[in-house]
Amino acid sequence: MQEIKREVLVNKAKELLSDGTVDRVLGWKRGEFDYDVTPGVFRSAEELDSGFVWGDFCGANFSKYLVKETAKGEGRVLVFLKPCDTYSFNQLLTEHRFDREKVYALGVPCNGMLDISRIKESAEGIVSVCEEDGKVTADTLYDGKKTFDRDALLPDRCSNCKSKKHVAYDELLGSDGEVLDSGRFDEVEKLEKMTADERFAFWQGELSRCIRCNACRDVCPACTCEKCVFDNPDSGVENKAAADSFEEKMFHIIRAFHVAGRCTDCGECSRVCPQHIPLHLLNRKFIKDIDEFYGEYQAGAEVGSRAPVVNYTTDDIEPSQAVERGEQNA
Amino acid sequence: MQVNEYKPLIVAFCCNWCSYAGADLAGNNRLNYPADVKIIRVPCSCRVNPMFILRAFQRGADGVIICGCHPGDCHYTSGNYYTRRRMALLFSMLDYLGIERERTRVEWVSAAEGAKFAATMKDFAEKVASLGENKRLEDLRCKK
Amino acid sequence: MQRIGVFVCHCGTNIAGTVDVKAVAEALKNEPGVVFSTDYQYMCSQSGQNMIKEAVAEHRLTGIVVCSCSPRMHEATFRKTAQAAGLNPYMVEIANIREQCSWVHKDMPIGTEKAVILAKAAVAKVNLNAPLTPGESPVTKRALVIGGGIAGIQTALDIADAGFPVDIVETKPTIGGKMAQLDKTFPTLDCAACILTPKMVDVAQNEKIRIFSYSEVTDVKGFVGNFDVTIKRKARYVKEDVCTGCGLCTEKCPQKNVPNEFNLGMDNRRAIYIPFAQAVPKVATIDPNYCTMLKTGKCGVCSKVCTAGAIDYSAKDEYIEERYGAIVAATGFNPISMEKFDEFAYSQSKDVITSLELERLMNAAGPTGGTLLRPSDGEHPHTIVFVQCVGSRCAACEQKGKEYCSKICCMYTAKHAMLIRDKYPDTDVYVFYIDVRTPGKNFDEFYRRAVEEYGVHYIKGMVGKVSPEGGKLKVQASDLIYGKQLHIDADLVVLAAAIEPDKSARGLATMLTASMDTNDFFTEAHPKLRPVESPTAGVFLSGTCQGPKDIPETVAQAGAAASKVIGLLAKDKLLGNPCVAHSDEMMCNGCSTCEKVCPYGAITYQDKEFRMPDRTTKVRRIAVVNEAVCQGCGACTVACMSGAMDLRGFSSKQIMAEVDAICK
Amino acid sequence: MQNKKSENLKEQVLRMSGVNPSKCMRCGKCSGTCPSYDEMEYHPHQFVYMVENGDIETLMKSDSVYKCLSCFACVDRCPRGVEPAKLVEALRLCVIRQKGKNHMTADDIPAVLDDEMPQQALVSAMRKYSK
Repeated sequence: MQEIKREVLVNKAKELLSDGTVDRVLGWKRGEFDYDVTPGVFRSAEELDSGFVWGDFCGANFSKYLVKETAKGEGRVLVFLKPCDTYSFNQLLTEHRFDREKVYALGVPCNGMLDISRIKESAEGIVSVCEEDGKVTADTLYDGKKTFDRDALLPDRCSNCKSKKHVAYDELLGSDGEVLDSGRFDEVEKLEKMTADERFAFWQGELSRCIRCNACRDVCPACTCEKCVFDNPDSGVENKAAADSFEEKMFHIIRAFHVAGRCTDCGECSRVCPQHIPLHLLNRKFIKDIDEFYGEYQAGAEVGSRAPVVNYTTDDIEPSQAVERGEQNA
Repeated sequence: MQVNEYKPLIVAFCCNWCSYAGADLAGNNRLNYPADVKIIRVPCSCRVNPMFILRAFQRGADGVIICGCHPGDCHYTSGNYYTRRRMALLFSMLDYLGIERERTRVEWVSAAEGAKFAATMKDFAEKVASLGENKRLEDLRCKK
Repeated sequence: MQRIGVFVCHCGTNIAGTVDVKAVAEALKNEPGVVFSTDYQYMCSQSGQNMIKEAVAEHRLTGIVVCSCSPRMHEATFRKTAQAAGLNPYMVEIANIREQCSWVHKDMPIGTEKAVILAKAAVAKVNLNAPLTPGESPVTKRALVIGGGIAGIQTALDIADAGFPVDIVETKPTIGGKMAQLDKTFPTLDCAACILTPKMVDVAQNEKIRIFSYSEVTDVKGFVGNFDVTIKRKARYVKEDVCTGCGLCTEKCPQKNVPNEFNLGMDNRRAIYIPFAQAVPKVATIDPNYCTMLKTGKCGVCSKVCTAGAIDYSAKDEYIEERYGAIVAATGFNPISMEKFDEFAYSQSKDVITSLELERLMNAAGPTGGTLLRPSDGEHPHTIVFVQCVGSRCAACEQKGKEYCSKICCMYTAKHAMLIRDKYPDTDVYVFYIDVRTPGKNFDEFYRRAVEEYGVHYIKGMVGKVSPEGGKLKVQASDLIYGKQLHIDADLVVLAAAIEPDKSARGLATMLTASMDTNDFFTEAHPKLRPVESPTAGVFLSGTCQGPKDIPETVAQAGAAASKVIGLLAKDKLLGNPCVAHSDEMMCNGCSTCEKVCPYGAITYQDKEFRMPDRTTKVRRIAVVNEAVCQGCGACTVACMSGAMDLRGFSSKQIMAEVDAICK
Repeated sequence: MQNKKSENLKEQVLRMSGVNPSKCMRCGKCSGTCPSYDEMEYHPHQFVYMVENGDIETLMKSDSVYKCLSCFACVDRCPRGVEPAKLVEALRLCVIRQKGKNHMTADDIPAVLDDEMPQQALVSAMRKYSK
């Protein structure tokens, strides 16, 4: 259950719509099923009442939508931002990707959004999902009622939530949280401790399942290029479907490299990946390396901060040492 | 010499001001190093894009080495500092994906270090040859 | 598709010796885009270049690949040839099949195979070349000389003589450098001050030259023709334009025991001082580490005594920004430290001195007023031993000595020996040498005069040990020709210390992006053909900062550096480097990642209107590269995620084409 | 003047000592600093020169090889890092490795003994002078 109720969000949205501060609201609405929540735009109170959804499946990060929304040149848009979304909000602002005046940001506290694929692993044909005091029960067609412990359904990004603190908002609904020190690098360390062959086998297994649907790129708030190198025939690396295992690796290595130092670890890429490839482990590896080699850095913590990849000191470590560093825990 | 002695294919990106001049000096001094190393001249080591490195591996290279000026000597003041950070992260990621470490390398060679250039190339070629063919980053369609 | 001509050079036997040039030309014939492929004895010769011109006309070539020596040697030659043949000079690529192929691979088949691959890579690159025209950048008609020794002075005078304004930045309170500390100079034995001070006065009186003494360069930005330099004028606590240099304050100052670095600490000076009488600018300077007024606020004698009222205790360091077209490094040298040479007991006995300290002892303005006395007891020395090559030609360990020969010690030791024997005939002078190196005009005759006319004992052999005992210095040395071990009781031992570049040179080199060798001497663009230029355009080298040399060579090189500077400043505009970055408007996100990595600040942003497909206009923020400022390093092209930023002449597609050609 | 025998003798000395005599620039500092220069028939700079020229037998016959006190002053002060003392050590090994050729045997000691002789000198002598 989310700490803040749906009515609070809807009333606030209606209020801002009516007094003209905003002319449209970016919120969540019901997709195919209850748990299938997708972003939607609401322009009037009626639409809000009928369509607006707020619950345990509102995982979408709206920051990236603002790039296109604010370019539409209409009035201001109201957007609900969970704590981890606010970091992407700031990172996009640092890169001048949207006009801050065109946005009215409402900070919404969040205590973790559920990962439906974890329910689907053991329950077929889910009809509805409801929750009382920490227990989630899914009513299904074939397997009857299945109850789960809420924490077991949290995706990695929420169980290892890095910060409940809102770093950007015009107005905050509910209380602000704190930056948490989460075990988000444990998984990366586990991989690093494997031998090279094991790591190669692990990633070969994972990446070979990639169908290059580009969902991870299209949802990533750091991937907002006008034209991506992989779509641009002139770039020399242009490819649609990966015709060889090399191209799968190439796509994911280059994408991770392009967002290195800019990725706020919001976990959207893993959330939307239809093949459930743990893409966040790639980005986290870069974040872990950057923290270790060049000092703690959280992308999007404040607007205008200089990412480590576009910075240097005269006594950085040598690339050979960077790899040896892996030796200790390999 | 064995009949089908495996010969590694090595691409070396050399920065125009220091390491390319170091390579020339190695030539002037007639210092021998394996012919498998082919040099591409770039204005500065910071011009080398990770895409070029992966492209070389895709096309069948077995080792890629990036040579630049010693930190502090860069003709463009800060070029090699950026190379150092980019390649530190890239090499760490490649290692994370299980690619052999000795296939990629960054080396600082000044225009006066012809001997060091030849020795580095010889050492790198031997290490790559000992690893054998690049199986983990190869594109089967580009196989010779 | 381009129409490319491939020209494979034999370079006599340099290439043809280990690469089958005919086979290379043959192999390139059926490369895509190649319409003409031939080989010739010497492509860089006049006839070779004519061959290119004819081929361009005959085969209507649009691109040229020359497989020859390094592009650093003849790229310019073949670009001019292409231009003469009516082609854009940047449609030429060089395959380096000499330094990086024929000279380093002895075996013919391997060398040939590699040459073919390198040639194919060059062809692949030319296929994607586009005609480029170099941009122009203005030239600031003002030169900066860093270092005020004889090198800096001579360079500045020659530049000013050509009518260009020059600024000299000198860290010490006066210009003059090491030469001002010398007594006489070889080989003519005329007094250093007599030939130096007139030049210093010329500098002072020349209205084209500005002297920033007691100052240092703290930051250099920009590039040839447009260097933005920040100069820090250290607080002198004396107003330069008011002080008349009368020296009254230097007599009255109560703080008497400050080690005088001009006399290498052999005597003392006051807290407010003028280094030597002929100092230029003749202005006092207060030493903040010793002046009681500045440290405790209780004194102020100099301001009371000063009739001109030039003292200003509240002075602060001042920073000046200035723009220059050319910079000359003339940072000079220092003798190396003698601490590590315990075998000569330099730190145990005051009577073991370096040659520079001997110069001060023999100098009339020196601590002993010119009479040679032992620093320990002020007695007249009867037996003097000179030890050559102390720290020079020493490859044992870097911390102790230098591997190179310092070049000037043999001559100045002969000078010292001759002067001492001439002034004090009763002294015995021994010089222990490995070999005496006195090349050049009148040098060896000078050394022979020391031996034959003045009876200096030159002994081939090295001093093994000097042990101070009872006021005397027991020198133990080997005499290789006599085959004896000599034991001499000397009154004075003079070490001919090796010389090394000034410590400030390393920091300056980083600021100027000029490169240095392992001994911290500036690296010249080419040791034989361009000795006074640094590889960085617009930066020139004058004097010992480039390597050990004596005063005649320094003055000659200073004049050479000045002529290069004049050649540069005489131009109104400079042809820039056309291989600069440019951004593709349609793909640029305006995310200013590239701006952060640009070392020259060549990238700015503007909001531009774009017509979108649905007939609406949209304002987008895009990057704009100032092509006159960009130097073409390429850092931005990799920082740019979408690949909007690309480098002309080294575009991503071209480099990938080379990679493909190599790996095929 | 280099015949087959002296050729491999020289090669043996160089391998044992690890010294490269061609680095010597003939400055004579080793002899200049050698405390027992006067007792020696051939001096440190001559050791290096003679080994370089392969004239090993004369050195092995001469007594000066045993005059070296191994004080290593020459090694410490040689500007080219030639390490003459190591050559002396190698020459001594060549001498005692010959059949039956000990510079001094145990029973010669009492004759030479005097009470000020430090114990250490005796031990090092025995180590250096006999198999």
